[in-house]
Amino acid sequence: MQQVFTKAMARNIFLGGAGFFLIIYLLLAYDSFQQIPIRDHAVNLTPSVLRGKYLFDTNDCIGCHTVNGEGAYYAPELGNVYKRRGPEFIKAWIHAQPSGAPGRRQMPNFHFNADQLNDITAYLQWLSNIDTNKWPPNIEG
Amino acid sequence: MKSSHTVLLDNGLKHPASGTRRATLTWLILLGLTTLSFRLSTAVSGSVLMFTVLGLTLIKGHLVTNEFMGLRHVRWVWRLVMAIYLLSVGSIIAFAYLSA
Amino acid sequence: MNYQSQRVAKPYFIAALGLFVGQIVFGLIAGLQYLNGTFLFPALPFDVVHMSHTNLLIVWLLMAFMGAAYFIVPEEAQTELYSPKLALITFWVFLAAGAVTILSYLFVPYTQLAAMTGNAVLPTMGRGYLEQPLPIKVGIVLVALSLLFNVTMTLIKGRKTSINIILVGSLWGLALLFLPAFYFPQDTVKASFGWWWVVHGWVEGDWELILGALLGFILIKMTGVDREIIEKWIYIIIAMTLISGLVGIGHHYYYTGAPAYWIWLGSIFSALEPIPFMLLIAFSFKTLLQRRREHPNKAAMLWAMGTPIMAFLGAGLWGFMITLAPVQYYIHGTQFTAAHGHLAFFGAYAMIALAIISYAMPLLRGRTANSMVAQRWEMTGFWFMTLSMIGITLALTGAGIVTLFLQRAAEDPMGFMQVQDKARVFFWIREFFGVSFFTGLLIYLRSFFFAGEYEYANEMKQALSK
Amino acid sequence: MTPHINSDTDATQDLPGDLAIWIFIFAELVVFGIFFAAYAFARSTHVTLFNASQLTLNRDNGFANTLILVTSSYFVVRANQAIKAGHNKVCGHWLSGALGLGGGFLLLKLAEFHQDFVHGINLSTNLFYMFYLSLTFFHFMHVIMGMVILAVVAYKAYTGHYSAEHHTGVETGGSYWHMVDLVWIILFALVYVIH
Repeated sequence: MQQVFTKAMARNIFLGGAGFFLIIYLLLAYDSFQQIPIRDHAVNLTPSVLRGKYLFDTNDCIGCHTVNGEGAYYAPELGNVYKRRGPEFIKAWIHAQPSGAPGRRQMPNFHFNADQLNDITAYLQWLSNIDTNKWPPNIEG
Repeated sequence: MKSSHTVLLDNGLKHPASGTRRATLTWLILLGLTTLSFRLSTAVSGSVLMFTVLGLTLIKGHLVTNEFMGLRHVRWVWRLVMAIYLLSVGSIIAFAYLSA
Repeated sequence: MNYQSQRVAKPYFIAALGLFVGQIVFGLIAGLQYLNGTFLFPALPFDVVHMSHTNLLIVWLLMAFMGAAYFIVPEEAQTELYSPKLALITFWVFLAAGAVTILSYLFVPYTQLAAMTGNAVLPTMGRGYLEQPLPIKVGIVLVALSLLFNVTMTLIKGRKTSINIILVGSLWGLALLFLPAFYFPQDTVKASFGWWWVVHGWVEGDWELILGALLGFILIKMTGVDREIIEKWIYIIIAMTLISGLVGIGHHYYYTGAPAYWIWLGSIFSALEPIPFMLLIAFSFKTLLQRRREHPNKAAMLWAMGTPIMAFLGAGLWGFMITLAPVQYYIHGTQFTAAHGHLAFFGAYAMIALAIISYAMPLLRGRTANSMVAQRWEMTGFWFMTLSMIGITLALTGAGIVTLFLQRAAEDPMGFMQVQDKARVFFWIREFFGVSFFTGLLIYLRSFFFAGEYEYANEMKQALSK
Repeated sequence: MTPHINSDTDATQDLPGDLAIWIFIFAELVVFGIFFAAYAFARSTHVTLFNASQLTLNRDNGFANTLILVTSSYFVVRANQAIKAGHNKVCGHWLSGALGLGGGFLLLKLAEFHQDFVHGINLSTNLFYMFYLSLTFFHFMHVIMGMVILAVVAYKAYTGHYSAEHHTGVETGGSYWHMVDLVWIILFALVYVIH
């Protein structure tokens, strides 16, 4: 039996299996990219949202927070924060950081002006409307 | 390994016709069972349909693995593995349908 | 060591261990910041510590993999490395790039770093593991190209064993899979979808191929078991890795805005992902039992046998625990993921890196194996680090369970920070095991500072006199 | 080389063909098995949706395809018997026949996929179609893979690579093809018939 089960055969199974499932994955990924703009209503990616996203990325927000569960687990989920807190609370909160409360986790002050705060909030609003298959289970994220 | 080929060869040479006849019979039974399942799908429904068709499918699966794949000739462990596979898939499906 | 040019592996291994120390230090700081949020704030905000911790992990593992490639490829190809000089230059470039990256994280605010490095032209920054500024990302590609050129040329002119083909092939895969790091679309869901090509593609795909090649090499060398058998097993194992792992990427797509069918497809295929790790354990122990010689480097054997077990626990078991969609619905983005990440990264990749270092370093220093004293220190370090990592994993799992019951699956869910307060005791346990891990690392490093090599006659005499 | 005389009582042989293909076959069967179980359990929570969507399937097409695959499997058995009797050409003919039937299967299935496409049905239409499309497409890919293997085997048969003594290749390719058939038999019953 050992002689029949050759290394060449094992290699062919590796190459065949890998190629086969790569094709399957690529087809699925193609289909996903057709669906995603509908599920996340990409039409609403306004210039303000995109400016907000740029601020979000270049201040490394996911270095502490999560967005739809992805990022670091040091600070609350932001995918649904717009629905949890509302725009005014968010702006006031970002503006008031850091709290300086002893021992409590601190968020830096990013020195955003009023326009930038609006952009960030617009981005968070856009995030909160993505169809995430009903995740998170509740508003607390 | 060579010896096992010889066995099959001996077998084939001894009764060349019987092997063919057996395969043809299996094939005809498979065609018949498939037609039966297909006809049943409009005739009956519910758990009667589910159990009959599932039963027929398991018989078909047994025929394909035993006769076509040639598990009839091999060590019983492999037949057991295949039988366990077919039975577990069948019973999981039956269980899921009944729990609906 | 049979070829002079294998020597270039040495600086890679030393630098890898140095960066490893750095990674653990940042890990300890991050762990403390979980307990005392004002610790080192605002000088070192959590996100900076966090990205230093994860980036150092990636860099030291890559350092070790590259060192391993420079060590293994010539030996397997039975020829000198194509260009040892290029390998050495590449080393210094890579080390400098790594150092510049970490220093810029520490001393330049992230926004300013983005502005300074042309992020506005081609945005790539602000994603987990891929926080590096654009020039650094380009540098990583160049370093990878230099490595690929060197090892591929060596492979072409030498013997083409399966181990070598898999190793060089997976290094190509590693470089290709880094390219999506430059793809950062404005649509966040698409961006996250593509981000996993790098992260899942590396950690649950390509790196498992590297792991297979390194483990195969070590076992061939140390057990004397027939190469044909070992290489056949490695092929089957990595075949199962890709068969389950390619569509298994779907377990990252459940709740991030990707289509709903990934919930089923991802669950079905990622449920198979522990299989290659089970095969890895079966293969390693089968090989160990069939060994034809007793290699004097017991420490390297310990690392090599520990890897499949810990990889199975971390990647296989802890991964399976969180992979099915209905379960992940409640624990997605909690400390469960961190627990799995810690044990999987350590068990699969840190340990295989330490295994190849343990096997190769004595040879690079002109010994078959280290003296028994040094090996005893090293093996003590092994047990300290491994058990501590299990402790860290259990503590983080505990913190995840708190989140599960108080925040995710609660009738009256508590807010994030309240829940974090309730989980404090687990963060204390994590920090405790973090310190013990660091102790283990120091014990491990101590083993490098013993002179002398393993002397068979001497060891036998001592053993008999007892 | 001890010749065993009576093979009907001699049930101690190894699996026909290359063992590696059997590892692969069992792995594939497990994947499909999990897929079938997932279908069945998904259905149990969406019975009305599944029953309604099932009615839109082209059941005649599925029936015809089952007959086609079963017959092609039979052809492969005949090819095996032919090579064991040393008839390379006959073996090649049976395999070509099986390949032709495989092609017929693909055509019918493509027609079905085309209908779905025309009606705007895709993976995201509903849970039933998600399963129907991914299961049948996954199987479709296996048919293609099986046909590639059969084509290589047929070519080797025509060029005289096999003999009555050495024909592991025919058994290996055949075993994979029977697996593709087996999976379809269960799939047909589960997705097209039982409701």
